[in-house]
Amino acid sequence: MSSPSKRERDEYRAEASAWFEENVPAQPDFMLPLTFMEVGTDDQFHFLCDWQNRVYEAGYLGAAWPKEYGGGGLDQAFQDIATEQMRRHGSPIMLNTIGLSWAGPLILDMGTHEQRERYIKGILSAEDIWCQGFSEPDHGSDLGNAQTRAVRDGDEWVINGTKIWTTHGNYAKYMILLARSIPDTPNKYAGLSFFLSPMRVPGIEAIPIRKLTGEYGFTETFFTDARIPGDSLIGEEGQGWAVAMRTLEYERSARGGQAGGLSIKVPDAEEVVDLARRARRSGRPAIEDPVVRDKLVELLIEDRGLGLCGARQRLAPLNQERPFSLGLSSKLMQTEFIRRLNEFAISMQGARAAYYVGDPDAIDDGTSQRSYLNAFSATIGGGTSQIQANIVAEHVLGLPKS
Amino acid sequence: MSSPSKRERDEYRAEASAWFEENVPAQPDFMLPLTFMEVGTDDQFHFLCDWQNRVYEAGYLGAAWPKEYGGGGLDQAFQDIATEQMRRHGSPIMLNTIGLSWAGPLILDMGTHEQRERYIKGILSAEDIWCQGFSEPDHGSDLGNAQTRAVRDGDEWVINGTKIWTTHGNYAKYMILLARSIPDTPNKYAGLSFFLSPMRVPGIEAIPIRKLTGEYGFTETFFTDARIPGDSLIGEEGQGWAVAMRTLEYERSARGGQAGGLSIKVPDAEEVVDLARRARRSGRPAIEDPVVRDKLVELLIEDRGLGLCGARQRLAPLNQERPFSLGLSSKLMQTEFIRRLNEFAISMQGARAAYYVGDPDAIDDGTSQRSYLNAFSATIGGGTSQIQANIVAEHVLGLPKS
Amino acid sequence: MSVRHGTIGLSEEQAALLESASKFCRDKSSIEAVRRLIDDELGHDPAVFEEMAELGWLGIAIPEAYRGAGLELAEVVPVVEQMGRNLMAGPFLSTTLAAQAVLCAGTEAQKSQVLPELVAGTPAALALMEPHADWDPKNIGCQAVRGEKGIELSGTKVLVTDAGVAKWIVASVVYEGSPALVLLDAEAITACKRRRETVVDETRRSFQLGLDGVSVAEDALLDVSLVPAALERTELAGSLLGSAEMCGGGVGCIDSTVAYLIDRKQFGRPIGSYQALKHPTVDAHLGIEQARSHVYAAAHTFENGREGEIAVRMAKAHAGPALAFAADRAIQFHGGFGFTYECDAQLYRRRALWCENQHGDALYHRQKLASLIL
Amino acid sequence: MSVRHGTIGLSEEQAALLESASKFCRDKSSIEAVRRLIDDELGHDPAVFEEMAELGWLGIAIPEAYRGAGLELAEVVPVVEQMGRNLMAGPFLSTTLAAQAVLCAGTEAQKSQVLPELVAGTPAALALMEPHADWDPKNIGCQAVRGEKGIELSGTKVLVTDAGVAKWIVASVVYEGSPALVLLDAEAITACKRRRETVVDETRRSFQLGLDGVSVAEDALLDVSLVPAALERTELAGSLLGSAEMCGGGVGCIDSTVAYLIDRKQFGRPIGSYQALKHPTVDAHLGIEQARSHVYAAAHTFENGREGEIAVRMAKAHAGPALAFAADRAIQFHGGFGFTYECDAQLYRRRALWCENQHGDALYHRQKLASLIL
Repeated sequence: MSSPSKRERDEYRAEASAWFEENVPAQPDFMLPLTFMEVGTDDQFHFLCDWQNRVYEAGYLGAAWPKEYGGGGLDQAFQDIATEQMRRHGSPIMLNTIGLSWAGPLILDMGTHEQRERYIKGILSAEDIWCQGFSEPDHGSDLGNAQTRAVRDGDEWVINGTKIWTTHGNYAKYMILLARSIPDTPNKYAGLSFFLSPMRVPGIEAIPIRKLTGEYGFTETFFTDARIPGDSLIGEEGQGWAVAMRTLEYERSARGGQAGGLSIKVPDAEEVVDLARRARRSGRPAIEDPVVRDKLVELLIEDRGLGLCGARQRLAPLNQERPFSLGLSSKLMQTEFIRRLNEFAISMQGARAAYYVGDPDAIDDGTSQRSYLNAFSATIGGGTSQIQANIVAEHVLGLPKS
Repeated sequence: MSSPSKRERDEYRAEASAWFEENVPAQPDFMLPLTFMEVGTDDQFHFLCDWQNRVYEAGYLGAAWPKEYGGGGLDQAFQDIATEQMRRHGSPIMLNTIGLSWAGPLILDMGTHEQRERYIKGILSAEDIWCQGFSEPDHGSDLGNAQTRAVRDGDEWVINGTKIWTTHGNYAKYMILLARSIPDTPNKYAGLSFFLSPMRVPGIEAIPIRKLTGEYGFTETFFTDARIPGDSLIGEEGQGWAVAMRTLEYERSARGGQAGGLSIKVPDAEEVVDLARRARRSGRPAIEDPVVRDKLVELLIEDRGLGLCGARQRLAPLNQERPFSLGLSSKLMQTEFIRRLNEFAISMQGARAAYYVGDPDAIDDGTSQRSYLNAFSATIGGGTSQIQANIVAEHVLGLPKS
Repeated sequence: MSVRHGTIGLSEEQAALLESASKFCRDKSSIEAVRRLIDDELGHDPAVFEEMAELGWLGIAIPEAYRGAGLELAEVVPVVEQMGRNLMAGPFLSTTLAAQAVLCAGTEAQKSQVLPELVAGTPAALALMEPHADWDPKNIGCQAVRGEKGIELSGTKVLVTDAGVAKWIVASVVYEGSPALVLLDAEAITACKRRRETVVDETRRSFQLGLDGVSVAEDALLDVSLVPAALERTELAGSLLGSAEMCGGGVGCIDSTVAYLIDRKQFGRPIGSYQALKHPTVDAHLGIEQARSHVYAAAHTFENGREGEIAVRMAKAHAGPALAFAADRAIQFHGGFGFTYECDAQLYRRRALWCENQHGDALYHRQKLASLIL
Repeated sequence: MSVRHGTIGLSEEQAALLESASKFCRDKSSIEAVRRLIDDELGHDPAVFEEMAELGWLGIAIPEAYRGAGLELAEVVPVVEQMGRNLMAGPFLSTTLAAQAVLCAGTEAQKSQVLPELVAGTPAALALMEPHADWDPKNIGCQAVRGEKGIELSGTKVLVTDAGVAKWIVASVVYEGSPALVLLDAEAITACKRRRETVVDETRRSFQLGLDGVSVAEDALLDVSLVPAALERTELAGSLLGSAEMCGGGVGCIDSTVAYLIDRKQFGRPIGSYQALKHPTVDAHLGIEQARSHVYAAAHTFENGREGEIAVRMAKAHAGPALAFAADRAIQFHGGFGFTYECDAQLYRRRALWCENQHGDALYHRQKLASLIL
């Protein structure tokens, strides 16, 4: 497939732009989540399911996935254009991100033809919501130490154990599940297997966890003699660690193949500049304070720098010596930046910084305060920033293990 | 001994003030060291020896040390007053700090009557310069792993090994020396002994080390079958670790008994404010820039805070829960602050920040630049800041070992 | 006097209060109690507040003539610090600050009437902030005009802590072109349009207060000539006590974080053995230690004019960022648990946001200091 | 165009130059060579400079009409970056910047005479800074007055890099009330009172230049109408190339630090296994990575008017603190060895101080950016 021409891309962009312009829904009378990890109410869930389905039906999701499984069969460039248009037109986020960005590409890459036929279309249409069962309560950062057991029994696997931080755990139809099928291997990684597990079977219970914001979005998921089909396995038995690592590469965008679509709306430095014009400190707009201005410029520089690091990844000669540097560090850099950016956004609001979501006098309905607290989901989830720093240290710089 | 009255203290202060006013020497035509660790030339050495001797003869050094060994026999409050007057009147630093502040109190506390008679007066008069032999080239932070050997041979000890970062190594008459006299103990600390070693014996060679500033001030000290007297030991054989730890407490001022006297002249935040008035950035005094002002205030707050932490140490009810917190952290806090303060002082100088010591156009003869580089001696020497943070974490907060 | 050097000291009364407040607050404000009161509309336990009054704590810095103990705000600091340490709720701070305003600018009649009541445990509040969000207490939009019904008020006050239970509220207004303070009694408070605000620190109860249509008698005005001093004193007293509360919070936050770092294991080791968590925790601890030193010095120097102002502003400028850092790292270092509502780290982080934005944040105080000391 | 987004790109020539410069600088500027040249009065190896001229590197951004390659400054960036990486000494940067000034504001006669010489390897320098230490190139105290001996100069220039070997120096002066640039030839340079300065980066050779009593012919003045543009271009070109040099330095600094952290053992473990050293080293690395992205973007956008200016100032504002941090931590993490002159960490730290204070430090550029983008 040759790359699309500029004209083809321009035409597609115009069409997509027109469609989103026309179809992006108005803000409902409840607050929408800013990330796919923050869906806490049924209202939010149904609204976002419906929206994802409409985007898919219009062809702007999975545009680059194979036609035979429900995708659009187009060049990746078109999906990138569609995603960019979602952002530009203020589209709500795509609910089924775990399916679209992690489970989907995995199934397309490693699944059987049957698995692809069974799962891919439902991922795109939001008919089948996916969740992820990696972390466990006693060893959040130590994935390889997963203790959830999978025991083969005839034509089924019997699952026992507990997973935690399951995004959409209470809504999902399927889970990508890392469990131990071979006990007592000398190397703890060698006993793990990876499953595409149904969620709606007896013995699986998902209990919502209340977040530090006071809202919901995750569950703790308990497996008690839950029986799942024998063909749920993806990859070989005992190869689960490799499959999980591959999944994390999708998650960190270190590997491509995602269906596309907006999954997170984070404030950027320009929005914070805009806030600085509106928020008042000491009787004048915050942006008139020279110290605030200096900090705003610093944040704009950093924001642009992070974007440029993304763009630089595609220029091989500029990444020769440590080719994985930018890929392996982007989660660390981005998530820590967002946390600091939100923290600074709060600081510009004068006494009104003390309001929270729900107060009519809160600036932007308390978005900065809530986003700051929610930002920890990204500096903690998917491997804490401290773990990320170890990864960069060891796999990019070659420093010894801690 | 009852505490001196306010009147007695005021009188003493007035006398000391008058003496220093009259006697503090003019700046010679070479640059004086700002700390006792920076003596790099014979000119500096002789000038400072002479000055220390004059201060001692006038009674303003060792004022609180016992009269019978050469001290003044006064209350500690008087020495504190004298030291404060040195600072106020811009006195050069006291050269023999290792003797005055570490070896001296150790000998007074743990030494025999003979040892006190032999060593104390020479420490005060600067006749006998002392150095310290703790660190070794291959394990700077790991003092307990010292490999320098001391073997008893008749009436003598035979020393072999290498010490590094020996301040005044090339000028000193004595060294406080940590060496291994019992090999192969199960616990590495149990084999160490502590010596008051002469330096001017065959087999000891001190080679000056060039510092990152380009100047001198330390030596690497080689022991090759050096024979020192049998009674050089202080503390029992095998108790060297405990004696060394006690010495570090003097060094960190966690334990009192020092002879007093100014040992370091570090810039304080007020001097940096003064610099901000004189240095120009973008065509106006640096102090007129709002961002610089904000940073200056921040530094003044921190500077005062560190001083207040020192003062708070003496108020027991305000240190109940973690009584060693301020004592064990003061080196870490102070030395890191000084490094940052100097770094900021450079940043206010506009293009002139690029000059260095020796250029007639360098602001304050490049003191900020040189002091910034020299500041690492304190963030590295005597246990790096990283080691200090471990100490605070483990001994103050009770966190587990790394 | 050099700008570098503060002075620090400790009275016997402070030491004694520190000891008793430490025990009292620990007993009365367990973390379970704190969380229970978050869900309680009132937000605090009136019986505990009454006990504090019985212990004399509401009269610590009130002269004996008004049934107080005749000590200084310095002696209130250990109480507030220990309340902060245990995230204790209630109108202690509001009542203390309102009392200081009355003491500073009240007429003799007002002082004689109101102060003994406050000492005895009647809750009171201060209404200074307005929608402009400016911390300068002299930036006042609310008006007081002499009219048919006495002094007629208008305008809106926001972020009035404890206005839900206060029986007296001291509100700032402009009267005849000058800043003034007016004393609202229970009746006037009832006449105000009150709305409970949603604020980031859920242990607080904060209200918007609409003054339109409310009127008070002429003798509700505090002595206009003393108002500028009272406004400044209130800002500094609020900053001092807020800093003390943050320092206490910081100690509590670090204690609970350290306990978790020792207890929680990952990769077979307690996570507190990893320097990536250990060293920033030390930084957080030392930040709070420095803040505490500033606060004790500010308490000691409080009544000392310009020196006191410098010391207080330094304390507030240091304590806010110190607690924010400690609590931010506390959330992060609790890992997944830190992201839950159940983990206490969020309580400290929300507290930090609240206190930082009462009576001026760090930048505000640094900018004031720049004018004072540079 | 959103302020958030920069654009980045890479020409084939850039990629090729990156590759060849990488090898050349590594070969010609070993750390032993760097240290040997520190002690050398001249401070660089003229044979190496000549080789660079032969490779055409001094003409990269000079039009073909003047015997250059007709590329842009973007293509000079990889060369300077690799020089920085290897702490390479010599008048390459000075000559390149002087050539840009002549190219921008020179008369046709001046360009035809001077540029081919510079392309061929004649060293040149820029004399803009004065004792006021202000980075604004329009803040000029030196005077040029028409007199008996032609254009008579007065005043003092400082921090003139490579004035010891330069055969041409472009100096800024005020002429008839306006900023002007004047071209000093070898004879005029000899007439200047030159004093070698002691600067923090010992790999540099910098000079004070006294202009009093020096005169030049009238045709030594560059086109006055083009001078303001030339001064701005010089600041931006200097900032771009200085940033590139710092990024190279950052990579070198981190590489050498990482090697030490792997090699050096304490308490029985390589010190790089301690997170207290490991994680800040990651921070330093990522700071340099971001700076590199900014520099490549600034190179790509350089000729793009206001966009170029924004990109360049961002690069300079980020690269300076990034290298300073990396080198500061490098000294610390080398422990005792880091405190010696023998350890290379100090070379990078001194380099950082030098570059940060050429053409404006981070705060200067952020303040310029504030006017441009807020």
